[in-house]
Amino acid sequence: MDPSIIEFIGEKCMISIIPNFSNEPLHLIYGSVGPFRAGFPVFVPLWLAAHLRKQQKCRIVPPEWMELETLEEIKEEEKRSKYFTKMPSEHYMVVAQLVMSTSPDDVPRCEELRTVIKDIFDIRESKLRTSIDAFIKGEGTYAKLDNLTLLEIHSVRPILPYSLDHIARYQRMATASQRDTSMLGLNTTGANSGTNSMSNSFFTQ
Amino acid sequence: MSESEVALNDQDASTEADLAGAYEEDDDEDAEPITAQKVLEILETAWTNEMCAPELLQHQTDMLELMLSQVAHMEEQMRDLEKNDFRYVVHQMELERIRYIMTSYLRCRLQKIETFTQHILNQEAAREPADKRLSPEEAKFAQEFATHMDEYFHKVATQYMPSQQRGEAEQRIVTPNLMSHVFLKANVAVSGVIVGVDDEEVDLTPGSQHIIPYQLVADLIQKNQAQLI
Amino acid sequence: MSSSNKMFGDKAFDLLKDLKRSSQTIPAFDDDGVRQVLEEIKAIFEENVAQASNYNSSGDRSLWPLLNYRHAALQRNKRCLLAYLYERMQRIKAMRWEFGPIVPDDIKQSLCEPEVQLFNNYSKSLASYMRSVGDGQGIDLTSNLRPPKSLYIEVRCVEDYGKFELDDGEVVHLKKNSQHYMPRAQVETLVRQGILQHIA
Amino acid sequence: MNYFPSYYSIEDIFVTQEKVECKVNTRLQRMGFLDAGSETEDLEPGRTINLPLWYIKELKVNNSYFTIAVPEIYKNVHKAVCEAETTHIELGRLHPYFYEFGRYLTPYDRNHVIGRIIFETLRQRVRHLLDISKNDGDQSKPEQRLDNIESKLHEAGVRTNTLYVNWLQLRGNNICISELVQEHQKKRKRADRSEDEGSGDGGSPSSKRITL
Repeated sequence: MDPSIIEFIGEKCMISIIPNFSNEPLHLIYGSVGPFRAGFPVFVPLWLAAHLRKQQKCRIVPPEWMELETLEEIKEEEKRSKYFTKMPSEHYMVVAQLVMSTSPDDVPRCEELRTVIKDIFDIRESKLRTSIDAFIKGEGTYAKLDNLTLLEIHSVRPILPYSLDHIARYQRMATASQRDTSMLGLNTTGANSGTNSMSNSFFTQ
Repeated sequence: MSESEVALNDQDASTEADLAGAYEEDDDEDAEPITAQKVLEILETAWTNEMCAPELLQHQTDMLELMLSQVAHMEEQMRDLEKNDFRYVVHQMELERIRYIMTSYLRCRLQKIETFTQHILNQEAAREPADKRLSPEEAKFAQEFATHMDEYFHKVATQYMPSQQRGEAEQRIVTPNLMSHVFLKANVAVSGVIVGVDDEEVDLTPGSQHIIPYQLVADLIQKNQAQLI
Repeated sequence: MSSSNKMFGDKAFDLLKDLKRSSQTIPAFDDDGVRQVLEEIKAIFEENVAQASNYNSSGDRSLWPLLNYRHAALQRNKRCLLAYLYERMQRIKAMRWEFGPIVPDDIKQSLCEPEVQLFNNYSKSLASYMRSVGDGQGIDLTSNLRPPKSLYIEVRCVEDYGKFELDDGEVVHLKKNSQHYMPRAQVETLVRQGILQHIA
Repeated sequence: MNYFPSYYSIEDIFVTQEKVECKVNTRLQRMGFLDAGSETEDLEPGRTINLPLWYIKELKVNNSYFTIAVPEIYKNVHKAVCEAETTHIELGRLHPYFYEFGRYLTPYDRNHVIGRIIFETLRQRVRHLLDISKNDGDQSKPEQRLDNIESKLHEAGVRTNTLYVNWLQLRGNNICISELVQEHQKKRKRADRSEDEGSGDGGSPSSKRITL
């Protein structure tokens, strides 16, 4: 899944806006939204908030974690901890990206926030790198990835799972050849793993 | 409120009702009727699972039909609304999102059907009607696709070749790598999941995330105890 | 053994090598190449049959390894040839999704007759599948290819296209370099076909 | 989709086109043509010849016809593997299909080393692949540095990286022209240009196609 799909999924999470118009509640398929009362905050999906903000129909209320002090703390904690710490939102990067690009002036000290969030993302990316290394060295075929958000997981995709697939294939090959030296198949689960021996198979009319 | 606005609003409220009605007879009486929201949720999970799974998963024809009729119903509702009417724009945006999920989901399945055609057809033949992976429409397409491919191969080459050997047909079947590594998220607690080639076991806590060969968790996904991310 | 026994399979492999190296949408169908490979397969097969019958009658096993090798060469030729067709089929299918149901003439010239039929069969089968989805309600899988961002997009016309009618009946004149603010879903195909360019 | 060899995979056909060094053990009647270095009608025992993998892999591992020689490249890498120093080996130069070719030869290796070598080599190099796909500063041509499997993984890494860089910089969510249509248009422009210059056969290589 490339980032635009992860953004599409992340856009579903709710965010508070302050509309400058009023309207009855809307019964969308995924659920109801509103009622909208000018000047009063209301929760809407992020994709709708971004659209309304671009049309200057509302102001976006940044989520409570999107402020400098909280983010600095998260950054320090992330630096300190060997493991991935829990992020304030499952889609913190998508929310940050959308809110700050659609309505920078709704977000106090927006530029500073942008850098802190990017730092947090970079710290976690390099932590992901080193944990991958340990994981591969440990000959594991399984690993826990708690607290990693979707966007971070997909930043090493498909190269990580593809590499693990090949490593596993060659591992199976190495152990299989230790056990028996039967004739070769294309691959153990592949089409003709049972390539029949030559002598009896050819051109039976 | 203008006449059409009234129509739209109480119409909105009724969409839940008639959708439920449409689904009543299939479900037993006590199960509360499925809401449009639930159908969308099921389709979204099926979509992400399908995109991440190496093999074709079970089809969701019923959910798809319900959602398609719900989308058509919504569009019908909005036909007489102004293009820049706030409600028209918001509903239209949501419908675009839902259309994207459905088309992306079906395209992803189609790609697997076109790549593993014979493998899927062979497995389908051995499956009970309830466990079918292909929807009726997909089954027809898969059969046609296999025929067209054979026709092409036959006309250009195989008719001029000596007859097939025993085992040659199997040799040409393209199969998925079921040991492909996938990213998994546990929906519920699952204990005693074999995770290693050496039968090492692990308990999954709800919400936990893992990277693991697909085959070891295929049934968890089918039973919705876990999903692919 | 009349025919000269050379290292079989090279011709079939070259067929595949040329196809893989060509970055074109699809290179011309190699009629001669395919025919030569089929002839080699036929020649190997006929001699193997002759040799096998003399083995059955005389029981002389001395030519067994040669028979073995020749059979492997025959299978190799088959595999290369079928892989050549399989790869071409992938590209022909891709054209349906990229160009739509009509293939540009100059590309069609690269296809042999069975390949034109393959394209048309695939296109028909895909169209009837799309119509049948959802108990006949139908869905167009060739649109909504990317996650939707905004309902309307700013586009510029790359070439004269003439009149284009929107779902609501409104008609837009698409003249070269004219710019429009149009519904994304309805113009997506025109952008992919290179008629419109998505600017904002 | 990840590379997974099947009957139709072109890479697997390329791998099995590779030659394997074999020593002939018994006289093989009328197979002299396989021995480029001699004119004899039969294949004489004791000769060392190169045979295509697509033939070798159809024979039983303990067949009496040939003894398969384990290629040097795997022995050379063995030392580096033990010292976990494989990251900077230019694998593509050793063999374009280092892993897959080695996989096929594994059963023929008496002391069962190749299987382990290719498994360990890839394991050690994946971290390196991840890093270079993020910031590929190393200018030496990739074909030398990486084998076929690795360059596929590297490409996948670079693709993801580009998508992320574009996404973080808010680029790349416009709908764009389909690649095939674009390529076709470029070819068409080249052909028209060679038509205008009246250079007949000049212009694009594919201009032998008559533009009606």
